[in-house]
Amino acid sequence: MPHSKETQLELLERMLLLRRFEERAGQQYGLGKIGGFCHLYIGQEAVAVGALTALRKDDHALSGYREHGHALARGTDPGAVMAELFGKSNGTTLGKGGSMHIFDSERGFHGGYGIVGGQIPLGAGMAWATKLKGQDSVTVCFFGDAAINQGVWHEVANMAELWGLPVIFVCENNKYGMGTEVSRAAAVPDVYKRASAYDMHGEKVDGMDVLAVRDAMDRLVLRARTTMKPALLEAACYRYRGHSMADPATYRTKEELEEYKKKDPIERLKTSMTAAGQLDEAAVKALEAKIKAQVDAAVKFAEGGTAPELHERFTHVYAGIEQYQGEGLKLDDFIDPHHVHIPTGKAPPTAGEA
Amino acid sequence: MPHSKETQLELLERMLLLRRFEERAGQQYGLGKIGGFCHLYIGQEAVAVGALTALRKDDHALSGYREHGHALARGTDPGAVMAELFGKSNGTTLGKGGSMHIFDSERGFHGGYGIVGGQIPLGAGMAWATKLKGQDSVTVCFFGDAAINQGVWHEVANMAELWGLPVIFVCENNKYGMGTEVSRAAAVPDVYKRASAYDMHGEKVDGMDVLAVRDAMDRLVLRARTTMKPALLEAACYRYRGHSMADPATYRTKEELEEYKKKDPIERLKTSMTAAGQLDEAAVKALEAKIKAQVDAAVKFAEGGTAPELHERFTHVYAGIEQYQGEGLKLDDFIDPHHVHIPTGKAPPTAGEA
Amino acid sequence: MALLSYRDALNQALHEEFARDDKVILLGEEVAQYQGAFKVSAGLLQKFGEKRVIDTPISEAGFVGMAIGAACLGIKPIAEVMTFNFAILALDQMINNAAKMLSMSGGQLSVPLVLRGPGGAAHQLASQHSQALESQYAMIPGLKVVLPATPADAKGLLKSAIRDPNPVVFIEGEALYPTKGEVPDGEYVIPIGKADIKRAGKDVTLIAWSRMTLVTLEAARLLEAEGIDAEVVDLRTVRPVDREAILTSVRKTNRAVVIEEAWPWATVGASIVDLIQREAFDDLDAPVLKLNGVDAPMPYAKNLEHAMLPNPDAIAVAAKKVLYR
Amino acid sequence: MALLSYRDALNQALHEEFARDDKVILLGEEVAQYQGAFKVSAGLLQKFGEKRVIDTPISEAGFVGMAIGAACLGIKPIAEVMTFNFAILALDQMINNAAKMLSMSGGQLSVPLVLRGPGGAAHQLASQHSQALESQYAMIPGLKVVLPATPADAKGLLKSAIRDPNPVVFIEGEALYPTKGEVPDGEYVIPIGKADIKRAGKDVTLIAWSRMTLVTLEAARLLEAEGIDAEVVDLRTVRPVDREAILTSVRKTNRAVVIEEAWPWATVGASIVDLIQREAFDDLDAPVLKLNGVDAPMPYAKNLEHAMLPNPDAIAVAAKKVLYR
Ligand SMILES: Cc1ncc(C[n+]2csc(CCOP(=O)(O)OP(=O)(O)O)c2C)c(N)n1
Ligand SMILES: Cc1ncc(C[n+]2csc(CCOP(=O)(O)OP(=O)(O)O)c2C)c(N)n1
Ligand SMILES: [Mg+2]
Ligand SMILES: [Mg+2]
Repeated sequence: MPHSKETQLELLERMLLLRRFEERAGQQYGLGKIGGFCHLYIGQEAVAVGALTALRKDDHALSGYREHGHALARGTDPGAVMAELFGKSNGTTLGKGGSMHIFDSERGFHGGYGIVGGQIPLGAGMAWATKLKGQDSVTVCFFGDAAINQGVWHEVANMAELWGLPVIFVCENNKYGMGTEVSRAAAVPDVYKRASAYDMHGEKVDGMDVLAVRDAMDRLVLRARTTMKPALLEAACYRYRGHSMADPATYRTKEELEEYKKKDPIERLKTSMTAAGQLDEAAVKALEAKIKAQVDAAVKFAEGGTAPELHERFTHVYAGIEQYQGEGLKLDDFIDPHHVHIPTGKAPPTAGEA
Repeated sequence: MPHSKETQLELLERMLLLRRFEERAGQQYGLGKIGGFCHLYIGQEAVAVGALTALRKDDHALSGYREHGHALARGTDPGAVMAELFGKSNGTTLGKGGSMHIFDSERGFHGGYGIVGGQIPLGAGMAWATKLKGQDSVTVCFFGDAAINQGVWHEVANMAELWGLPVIFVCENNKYGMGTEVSRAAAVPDVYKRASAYDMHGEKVDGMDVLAVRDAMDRLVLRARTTMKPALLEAACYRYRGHSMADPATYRTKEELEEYKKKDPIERLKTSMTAAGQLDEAAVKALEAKIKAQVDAAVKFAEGGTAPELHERFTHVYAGIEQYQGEGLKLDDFIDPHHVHIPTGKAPPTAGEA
Repeated sequence: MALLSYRDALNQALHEEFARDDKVILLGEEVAQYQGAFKVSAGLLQKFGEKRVIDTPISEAGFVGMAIGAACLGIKPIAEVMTFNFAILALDQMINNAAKMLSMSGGQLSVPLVLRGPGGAAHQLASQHSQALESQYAMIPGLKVVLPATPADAKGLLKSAIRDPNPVVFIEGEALYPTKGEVPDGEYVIPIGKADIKRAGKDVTLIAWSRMTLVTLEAARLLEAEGIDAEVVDLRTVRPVDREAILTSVRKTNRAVVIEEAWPWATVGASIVDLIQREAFDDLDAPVLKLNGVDAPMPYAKNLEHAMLPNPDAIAVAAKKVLYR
Repeated sequence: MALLSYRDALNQALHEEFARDDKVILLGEEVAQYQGAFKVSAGLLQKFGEKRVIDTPISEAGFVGMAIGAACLGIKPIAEVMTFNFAILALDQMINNAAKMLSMSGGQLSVPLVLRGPGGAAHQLASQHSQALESQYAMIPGLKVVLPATPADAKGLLKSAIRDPNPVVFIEGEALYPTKGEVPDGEYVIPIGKADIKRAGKDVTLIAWSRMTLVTLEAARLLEAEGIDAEVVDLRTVRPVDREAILTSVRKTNRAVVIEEAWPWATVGASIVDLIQREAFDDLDAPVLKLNGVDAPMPYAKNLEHAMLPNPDAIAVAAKKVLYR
C-alpha cells in the first residue's frame, strides 16, 4: 500500500524525534543529569513509529525498559519523558518510574517494565480486558529477541491464541540480548517461527523500514480488531548503541554496526521520499530544526522541573491511601530526611552494569 | 523391529505388575492405609514400561506425581513403593516423600515431583550432568499433557536443543489435565508439534501399544546417546481412573472410557502374543499368580514396616547435619511429641481434592 | 444467618460479588467446568457464563500476569491458584508488576485484583504441597494479605477483597474448607486490616491467623480447664496488620504468644513479636514466645506431619510458660 | 593479603574453586563471553573453557532448575542471576526442588548448588531493580543464605558456599562491587553461619549484614564522635544465623538496633529481634529497634531514593534512643 506524502512525513518526523531525543538523553546521561540504567532506542525507530502510528487512540501499547521511543511514538510529550529521565516531578510518572518505567496511560501507553518478558502477560491481559468490555481495541506488546526465551511468552502465547485475544506481540529482534547474539540464545533464531507452536500467525518484517513495519501493522491491527486473533511480528532491527549506557558493546564488530547504519531507517525514508519528489533538503532542514527545538524544549522542561517532594515516597503505594503510613518504624522519625548524611568512602553507590 | 518372546513377556509382566499394584494401592487408599493425594497410573502402563525398559542401568529417569508406575517399571521394589504409600520407614523415601515423591536413585529413578512441570528442568539438568561428566547416559523425563503449558517447558526445551542435551521428554497425553481436555488448554493439542518451535525432534506414538512405545524409545534413546540430541515423544494414552482418588471424573463419558479400555495395552499385548503362539491361558494365569504374590508381598512388606521415628523430622534437612536443630523455638520443648492432643471438631484436616 | 461451611461461605461471596459487579471475573485451573478443585466456585459458570468464569491452562505466571494486565484496564479479576504452593510460579508477576504498578506508573494504573486459593498444610500432602507461604506476600508493600479462619470471616473478607482497588492476596485454609460456622446472609463486609478477638480473656494474649486460630482456640479451652483465661486475637489480615488490636490486648494481659503455621524464620510472626516488644516493652511481663511449624520440609508420614505443626498442647504449655506457671 | 575490590575478591574465589574442583561450573546470563554483567566472572571462560562457563538465555526458571538437576547428579553448579530481582522467576525451583530435594528423596539426592548474584538497591534503578529479597530464601529450611559485606568475607564465604553440599543462596551487594578491602591470598575459607564483629564496642549492639554493615559502621563512627562505643555485628549469614554472636553481644551491651535494607515486614530483621527479646529478655535495658527501608516501592528520583534506606544518621539516632540519650 503506498502511503501518502503526509503519512510519510509524519513517520519521518516521529522517527527524527525519537532519534534526536535519544541522542540528547545519552548526552544528558553523560552529564550526570540522568541516573540509573538508560537503554537508548537509537537505530530501532522504524519499529516503534511504524507500529504505533498504525493504532487508534483507543488502542493500547506497552513495552520493556527500552521504551522511550515507544512512548514518544505514541504521542507522549517529550518534555515529560525527559523530565522523567531527570527524576523530576513533572515527569511522566512524577519521577518515580525513571527511564525503565515511562507510563502515559491517557495516551494508551502503559509502561515501561524492567523484568525481561514481564510485560508479555500484561499485554495479553489488557487485550483481554478490552475484549471483555466489548471494545474493539487492539493492544500492542513490544519485547526483545531475548525476552521470548522467558517462560511467560509460551504460557501467554498459548492462552492468547486459545482464547482469541486482540494482542499483537512485536518482537524487536535487534540481534542481541545484551551481549548475546540471538543464535547463541535461541535454538530457532527466526523468532517469528515460535508462533507456530501455538498455531499463531507469525511473520517477519524488515524493522529498518518504517513503511514495511507500518504496512505489516496496518494489516495485523485490522486482523486483530476484526477477528480477535493475536499475532507475532518479528521486526528485524539493530541498536546502534550499547545495551545500556554502561555497555561498550565489544561483542560485535564495528563493521557490523556500519553495515546496519547503511540501512538506517531515517536515511532510508528520506532517500525514498526525496527520490519520489516528496522531500527536499530545505524540508529536511526545517524538520531537523523543528525537532531540535522540540528536544531543546524537552530538556528545558526537564531542567525546570523540581525534584519530587519527599512525601511522594508515601503516595501511590496503595490506591485509596493518600499518605501511606507503612509497617515498621518510620525512618523519618529518626532523622530529618531533608538533611541526610550520605555515607562516603566505604560504600559508594554504583550504577550497575546491567 | 519385531521383539523377542522374552522381551514381550517382560513387557507384559511389567505392565501387569503396574496394573495390579495400582489397583491394590487404590484399594488400600479406600481402606485408609494410604493418605494424601494418590494419582493412579492405571491405563497408561504401556508408556512407562515401553519407555523405561529401553534404558540402560546407567541411564536416568524422573517423573511427576503420577509416578508409581515409572518407579516400578524402572525396577524399584514394589514393597518399598507400597511402604512409601503407607508412610512407613521401609518405604522408598523413608515415609517422607509419599505417593508424589518416590525416589530410587540407585536404580536411576530420581522422583516424583508435585509441582506440575517442575521436573522438566531437573531432567534436562541431569542429562547435562552426564554429558559434562563424559558419560553417554540418557535421561528420560516424563510429564503430562497439561504440564507442557508451563513456561519452564519452553525455557528448557530451547536450552536442551541449543546445547545438545541427551534428554528425552516423554509427554504422556492422557487427554486430560485434571478435568480439562487437552484442546481446552492448548492452542495446538498435538503436543509433539510444540517441539518444532525449538527445532527439536518431536513425534507421537500410540501410548496404548507397549511395543510401539518401546520401538520409538529404542530409536530415540540411541539417537540421544549417540548424538546428544533431545527429543519430545508424545505418548497418546488414557487414564482409567480419576485424576486422583478424590476425582469422580464426571467430565468425560462412560463411553469414552469404554472405548479406551477396548485398546487396553495389557489386553492388546496378550492378544497379539497369543495370536503369535507366544502365550496361552496357562501362562497368563501363572503370570497373574506371580504378580498377585508380588503385590501381596508388597502390601505385607508395607504393613510390616514401622512409622518413621519422630527424629526423622530433623534428618535430611541439610546435607552434613545429622539432626538439624532448626531456627526458632523447638515445638518438642513444649510437649512430648509422642502424645500430641490432636484438635477435633473445629478443624478436621481434610484431604484436598487436587 | 445460616450455618455454612467455609467453602460455601466463599462460594456465596463469589456469587454475590459476581451479581453485584459485572466487571468481576474468575479465572484459574478447573474453576469453571470442574467447579473448582475444592468446589469453591460451584455454580458460577452456570450462572454467569464462560465469559466471566474461565478455565486456564496450568500456566500460573501467565494467567496471573494476564489478570494483572486486565485489572489495569478496569476488569476486576479473581485469579484462583489451585494452591499457594503453585503461586510461587507467579510471584514475580505479583511482586514486580501487581504490587508496584501504582507506584511505578505514578498513580496512573491500579490493580484491583484478588489472588486467591488455599494455603497451609492439609492432610499428608508432603513437602511441596504443605506450605504456609503468606510471608512471601506480606513482606511486599503494595499488596494486602488476608487469611480468614472462619466461614463468616471468609465471606466478609472475600467481598472486601474483591471490592478493594489494590491487589489482595487471599489465602484460604486448605484444611478449613469443610469447617462450619454461622454466616450472615447477603451484604456482609469485613474491613481488611481489622483483627478479631475470637475469645476475650485477661491472662494471656494468643495471636494467630487462618487455621492456627482454630488450633489456638482449642488451646484456650485447655487453658480454661486449668483456670487460665486466654485472649485469642485472630489477625485475619497480615498486611496491613491491626496494631491497635494487638497492642491493646497485650497491654491488658502483659503476656503474648504468637502462633504461626509457617516455618520460624523471616515470617509475619516475627514481625508481630517485633511490634509487641517495641511498642509494649514496658507492659511485657515475659518475653513473647512464638510457636511455628518445625523448621524442615513437611514429611508425608502421618505421625511426622502431626508433630510438625503447633498444636493445642504446645500452645497451652507456651501460654503457661509466659505466665511462669 | 592484597587490596582488592569486592568484585575482584569474588572473581578470585571463582578462579580458585574452578581450579580446585573440575565439577564446578558457572552458568547464567552474560557470564561467559561478556565476563558477567558486573564482571565478576572475568577471565573464567578464557581459563576454563565453554564447557564450564556457560552463557544462558534469559530463562531464569529453566537454567536454575537445570542447575539443580545437574547438582543432583554430582555437578557443582554456580548459577548466576543477573540480579536477585530476576531470581523470583526461579524461586519455585529453589523452594520446591532445591530446598526439599534431600528431604523428599529421603536423603538420596543432595543439591550442591550456589545461586548467586547481586541484591539490594544500587543507584536509581527504581522499583523493580532495587529490592533486598534475602528473606524470600531465609524463610526456607533446606537453603543457606549468605550476604557478605566486605571483599575478604566475599571471598571466604563464596569458597565455602561452593564447597557446601547444600543449596546456598549467595547475595552480593550490588552497591558493594567497587568497594575495596584487604583480602587474604589463596586458601581462605570462612564458615557459613558465623557472624563477624566488625567493630567491638560496649555500649550498644548494632546488627546488620551486606551493604547495611558498611552504613552501620559509618553510624558507629558518628556515635564514637559523641562518645558512644557501638559494637557492630555483621551477620554475614542470615540462614543459619549465628545466635551466639548476637546474644553474646546483646548480653554485654544490653541494647540492640537491627539495621536491614529490606522492607520492614516479615523479614529476617524481625526474626533477629524475636530471637533477642526471647533469649535475652532480662538483659535488655530497652526494646530492640529495627530500621528498615521505607515500606514502599523504590522510586527512581535520587532524592527519594536517598530517603528510602537506613543511613548513618538515622542509625545513630536509633542507637541513642535505645541508650535513652
Ligand atoms: C528476568 C530478567 N532477567 C535479566 C534481566 C537483565 N537484562 C535486562 S535487559 C536484558 C537483555 C534483553 O535483551 P532483549 O530482550 O533482546 O531486548 P533488548 O535489550 O535487545 O531491547 C537483560 C539480560 C532482566 N531485566 N530481567
Ligand atoms: C504448578 C502446579 N499447578 C497446579 C497443580 C495442581 N495439579 C496437579 S496435577 C494437575 C493436572 C496435570 O495434568 P497433566 O499434566 O495432564 O498430568 P496427568 O495428571 O494427566 O498425568 C494439576 C492442575 C500442581 N500440582 N502444580
Ligand atoms: Mg535484543
Ligand atoms: Mg494429562
